Amino acid sequence: EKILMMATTTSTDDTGLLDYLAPEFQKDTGIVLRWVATGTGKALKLGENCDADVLLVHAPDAEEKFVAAGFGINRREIMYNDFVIIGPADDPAGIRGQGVGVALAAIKSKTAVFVSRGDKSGTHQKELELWQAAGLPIPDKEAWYVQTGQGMLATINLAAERNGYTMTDRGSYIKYEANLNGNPPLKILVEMDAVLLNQYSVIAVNPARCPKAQLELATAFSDWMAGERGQGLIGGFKLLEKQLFTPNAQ
Amino acid sequence: MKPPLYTIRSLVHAYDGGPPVLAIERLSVAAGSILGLVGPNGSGKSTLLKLLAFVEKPTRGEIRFKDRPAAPFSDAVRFQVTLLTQEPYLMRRSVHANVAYGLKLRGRSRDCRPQVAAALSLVGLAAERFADRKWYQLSGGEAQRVSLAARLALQPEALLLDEPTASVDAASAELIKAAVIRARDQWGTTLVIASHDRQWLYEICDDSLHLFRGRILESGADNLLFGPWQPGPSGFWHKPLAGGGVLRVPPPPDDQAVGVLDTRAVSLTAPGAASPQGLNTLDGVVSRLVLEKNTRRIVATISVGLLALTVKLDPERLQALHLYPGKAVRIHFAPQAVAWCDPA
Amino acid sequence: MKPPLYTIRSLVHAYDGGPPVLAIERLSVAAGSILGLVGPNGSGKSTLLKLLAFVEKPTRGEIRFKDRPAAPFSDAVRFQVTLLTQEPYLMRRSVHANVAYGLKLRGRSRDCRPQVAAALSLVGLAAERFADRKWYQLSGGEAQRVSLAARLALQPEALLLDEPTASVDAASAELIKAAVIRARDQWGTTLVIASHDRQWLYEICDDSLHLFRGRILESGADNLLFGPWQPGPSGFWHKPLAGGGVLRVPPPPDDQAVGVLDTRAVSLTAPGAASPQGLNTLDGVVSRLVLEKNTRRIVATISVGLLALTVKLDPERLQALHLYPGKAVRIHFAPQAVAWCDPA
Amino acid sequence: MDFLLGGFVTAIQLLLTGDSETYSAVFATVRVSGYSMAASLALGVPGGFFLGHFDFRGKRQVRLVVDTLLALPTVLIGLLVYAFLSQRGPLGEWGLLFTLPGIAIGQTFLALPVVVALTATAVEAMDRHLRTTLITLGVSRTQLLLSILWEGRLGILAAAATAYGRVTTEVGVSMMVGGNIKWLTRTMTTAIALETNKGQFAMGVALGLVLMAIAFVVNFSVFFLRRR
Amino acid sequence: MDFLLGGFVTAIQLLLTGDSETYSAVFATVRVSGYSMAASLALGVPGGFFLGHFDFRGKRQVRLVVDTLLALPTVLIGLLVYAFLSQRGPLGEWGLLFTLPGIAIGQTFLALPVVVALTATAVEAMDRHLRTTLITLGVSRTQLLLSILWEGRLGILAAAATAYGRVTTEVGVSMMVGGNIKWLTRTMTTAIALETNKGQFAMGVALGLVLMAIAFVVNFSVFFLRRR
Ligand SMILES: Nc1ncnc2c1ncn2[C@@H]1O[C@H](COP(=O)(O)OP(=O)(O)OP(=O)(O)O)[C@@H](O)[C@H]1O
Ligand SMILES: Nc1ncnc2c1ncn2[C@@H]1O[C@H](COP(=O)(O)OP(=O)(O)OP(=O)(O)O)[C@@H](O)[C@H]1O
Ligand SMILES: [Mg+2]
Ligand SMILES: [Mg+2]
Repeated sequence: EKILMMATTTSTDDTGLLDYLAPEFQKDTGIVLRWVATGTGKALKLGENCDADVLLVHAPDAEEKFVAAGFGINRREIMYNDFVIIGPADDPAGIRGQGVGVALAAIKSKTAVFVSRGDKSGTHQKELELWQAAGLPIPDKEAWYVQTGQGMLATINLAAERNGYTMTDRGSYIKYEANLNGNPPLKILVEMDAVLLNQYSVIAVNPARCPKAQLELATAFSDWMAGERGQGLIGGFKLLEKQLFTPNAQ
Repeated sequence: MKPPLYTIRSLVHAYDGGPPVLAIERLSVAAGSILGLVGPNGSGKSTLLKLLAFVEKPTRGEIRFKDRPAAPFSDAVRFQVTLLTQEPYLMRRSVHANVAYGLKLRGRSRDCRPQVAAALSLVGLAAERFADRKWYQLSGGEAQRVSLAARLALQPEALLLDEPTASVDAASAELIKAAVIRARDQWGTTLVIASHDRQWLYEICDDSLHLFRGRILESGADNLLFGPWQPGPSGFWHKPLAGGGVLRVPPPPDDQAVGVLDTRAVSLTAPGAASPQGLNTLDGVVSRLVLEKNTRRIVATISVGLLALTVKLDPERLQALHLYPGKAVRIHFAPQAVAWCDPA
Repeated sequence: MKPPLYTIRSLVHAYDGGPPVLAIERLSVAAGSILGLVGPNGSGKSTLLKLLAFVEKPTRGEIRFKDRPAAPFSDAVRFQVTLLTQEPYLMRRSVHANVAYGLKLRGRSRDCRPQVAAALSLVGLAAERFADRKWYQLSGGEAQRVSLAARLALQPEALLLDEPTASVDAASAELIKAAVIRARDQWGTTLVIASHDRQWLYEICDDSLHLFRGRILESGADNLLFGPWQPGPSGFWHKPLAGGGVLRVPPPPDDQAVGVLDTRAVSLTAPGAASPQGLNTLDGVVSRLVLEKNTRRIVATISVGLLALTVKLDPERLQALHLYPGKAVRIHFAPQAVAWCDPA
Repeated sequence: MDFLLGGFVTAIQLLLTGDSETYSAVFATVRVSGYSMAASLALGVPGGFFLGHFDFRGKRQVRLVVDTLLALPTVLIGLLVYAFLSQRGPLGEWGLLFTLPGIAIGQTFLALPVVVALTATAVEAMDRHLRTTLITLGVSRTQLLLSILWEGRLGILAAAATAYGRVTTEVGVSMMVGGNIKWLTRTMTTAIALETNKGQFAMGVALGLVLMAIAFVVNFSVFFLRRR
Repeated sequence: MDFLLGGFVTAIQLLLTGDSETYSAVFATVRVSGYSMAASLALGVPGGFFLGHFDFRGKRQVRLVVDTLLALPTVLIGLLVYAFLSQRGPLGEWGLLFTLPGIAIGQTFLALPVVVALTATAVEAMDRHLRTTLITLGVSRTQLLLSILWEGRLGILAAAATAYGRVTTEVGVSMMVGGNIKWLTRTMTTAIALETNKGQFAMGVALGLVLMAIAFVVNFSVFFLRRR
């Protein structure tokens, strides 16, 4: 039996995407896919330590470093979803429909509660980029800036409890919406800004460093995901009638 | 006369829903008296003492202390009554801390060293040698005496002692005797003492209580006659004895019943003396003669095979019979003098 | 003659680096003998028994069993020797399980009910009434007897008993005496028995050992004379006695030293008899007379104030003096007959 | 492997340089475990005493329940406490969600079965003569409790040490109820979990060692109670 | 709040309908805790006996270390075991990473201090006359150990129950060493953590209750040992 070990981020698992893809993948290729779902940082670390054959992650900068350091090869962009900024329906900072830069500045100046993942995950790294892009210093000890160090849904829940804003990937938000039967207290306020793209990639672990890494299987997975079959399945994955991921393999 | 310190009415005690192990219809203990408790193992002595100490609650009936009811922890008895249990238990502390514990409870914590030393010396332990020892650094008898010292230090109104001399040497037993008498005379303490050492006990008691299978026997019941009994001629029942001879008794309630023989009903004669018609006649040997200090009478133990019978004599009678340990004697008593214990 | 079962050479024992509590230069225990251990509290009896049972290792010196060295758990002694400890400890099991435990260790587990019942009956407990009781459903004396039964059931080669009758009633003490003698006679068991009940002990022992402050006293050392001593005229030291009279002794090693007086050096006379020059002369009262079964001699206890002296007499001498408990007598002994114990 | 050594070095650096993030988590941990230990000992020791000392019908059944509660998952406790403290929960008014006292409440539930079960066991193992002895010396009910606990202090100490270990290493309650908010409710364990998730294994090890150092200090401070 | 009731209903449904994901996690939990309890009892009970029974120099210091190890954070153990079992670690060859036996190794380290500390306390609390009595009845060294443990079984039982509670509720080791791989190394606790992370609180509660049900069955199966 051929077993492919993958390290991935929580969002692919939490949304149920992998549970949906793995049986199809096995049907097509005979390869059993197993995965450890964890923070992007830890997923990369598992790759670095040769404890996985392939990675499915979403932190382009960190990924490039990972490949550059020789830990991984054949990085391949597979799909994306996008980030949104959500907040209480009454929107105390008045950011609804604004651009990301303006929205963040408004939150800061109104000292409205903003909840950050604070965990070096792909989402968190994206958030830090956005503060920088908006020309704002990255907050740390400010009372309105809450760093949870937790997963996405826990962070959204915390934001809801605090009546605050947060940034999330759309997939997690849809999941959150589903958990609350479609009527959550936090609503999407900022979306569809070009800077909010969230790119997922597949990277094979470098067999030159890790003799036991199964490059053959990793490549098979990568090809399958980027191929017609995988891309079609990703595009067809829906939750609450909403598409979560957009395939974009070249 | 002073009112009794304890009064007991219709007391029954059983452990955990088992059979009753103690049943006392009525009993009172006079203030300032020393009462001895005797009886075979399992006769209920310790049970009675624990009830008198209000450590356990009786299953039925009532024990009144100074004519008031009391229960474990009740303030009326907490500092007035103390019990030396049969298994002397020392807390995991030094000897000093063990003896001082009760004093501290009574608020006499301010430098109780002299009091502790005085209590230890009452039981023959030098404070310099023993006060700082740990609880486990004692011999059996020393531990027993430390426990007793911890009770004596409290100068209680009622002091209940369960086998205070069980593993204590002869010299210390004498000291304890003196301490007990002093407690009564100096502090007016009332004492109830259970002991198997009858010689020691009879030398200090004003009165003694015989327990048997949880019941009080009439006083003078030093001799217990055990079955099995067989029916015999002329309405009496029999038991053949090891060294020859036969014991005749009135019809027992059952063939394993235990008979009680009052010492006063037994008479001693020279060996070979004519035996009056109808009396039990047994030949035995004097095995010991002990002076009963209070009465100046002599307690003689006569071995008849495996049976040991106790007889009390005046010095005059003893001299007349030329008794000495080892001397053969003949015993007479009427079968009718044997009474039957209530079945337990 | 059979070789000794135990031989002890230059034995010293101390607990946890404390002072030595036992020091025995040499001692042997003959196979099949019954040895009594007497001595005041803390004299080292239990310590010696624990060493003989190979429960503790001596600090220095050696104990050989059947002329071979042995240590705790060694196979040479594991099933041959057993000790009844002073505080009888029952495991948290039924009476039956407690008595059967040792049998099971010896592989005799297959239906040991009859063996257990036999052992219980040796100590006077009916198996039907007691075998199924839990360990805590026993009176003090019953527990003690169950512990003893657990040892008797093993029919060991060496049976060491520490205060086997401490809280046992008189009838059971007689039963235990019979059981001990039977063990020796039927199984050839060697017994070492520590007890404060000298009457009971002397009735079964072939020989007895007097311990005092961890050392063996010469035999016949029933009388211990305690200080404090004061220097007096003509080279002797003195101690005034409570009831009048003075004890004269040879110069002691220190003023708290303990003297040993051989019973054989003491003579009894009628009160008021002329006192030979230079002897101690004390007036006292006979408090008890006990028959020593083996020798047929009589052990007399004489109270001189608070002092109790022991004297052994032939029946003839006793009759000549017309002794009975309560009778006044005069005692003589030479001051030189008092020997001094080694300081501990 | 190398992150183990690295972690050790980092642990010492963090402690010596007075790293403010680390110290913030240290204080949070100390405060929270202080509260929860105080509460669970105050409730659990008398409770355990009662359970161990007295005989009553159904005692063994109660023990069974307590033993089962030893296996109360921290996340479950976290969820339950969260349900009550959430804004939408019955105690939302108290504003205890995402606060240290909130975590302490959850940890108290975690420690309580440990303290009760082990105290009861310790009390049960004590010589049955102790009670009688104490009563005959004239204790009041309270003094009886205190003296028995003092005699059994080694057992209580073990109960406390075990409960402390459980409280101080749990993640579930702290995450769920505390929210792992930096500078505020981030405790040592949630910090360790975070660093590990970030792939900062050396930092995780370092914080773990710091946590053990705290435990050492705590246990050392009750060392004297072990004297016999 | 409503997720509590929902969780309760779901728990019963999961158990009755034989939900295969749940049962997979149940079996993983039972297997892993079985291994780790067996290992930690086999090592810890004799160790605790030794520590409690014998007097030796530095005994109190050893106790201090053991008590400190009670506060060994699960994530730290997870990291340590990971470091050894990782492909690049010294024991990478064994292929134990992301397997149930791998988790069990980590959990054994977690349970060991609990078993040792509590067994030692239980043995220490036993009557000092027991040892003498057993030797005089002729036990061998092994029988001495077994009999003392049997007499102190309530204490050992408490040790085992506490260790079981700790092992069965821990997340750190299972996550780090096991990887929470569905159908393979997903245990009840990692499943609960996952569901909670996904915001599926009712499911988290349900799985938590299932876990407690397992604990109840386990404790019930040793119930008879409590008879006195
Ligand atoms: N905890 C208990 N549970 C059940 N029965 C008990 C308990 N304690 C004592 N007994 C029984 O109660 C009876 C009386 O016991 P008690 O201890 O009062 O006797 P005792 O006269 O003191 O005997 P001893 O001379 O042996 O000390 C005995 O038959 C004993 O077996
Ligand atoms: N565990 C111990 N640690 C220190 N000293 C001890 C210990 N056990 C006994 N001792 C001391 O050793 C001496 C001898 O004790 P041992 O128990 O042998 O006396 P004993 O002759 O049996 O006395 P008893 O008649 O009271 O039973 C005593 O002075 C006692 O205080
Ligand atoms: Mg009794
Ligand atoms: Mg002794």
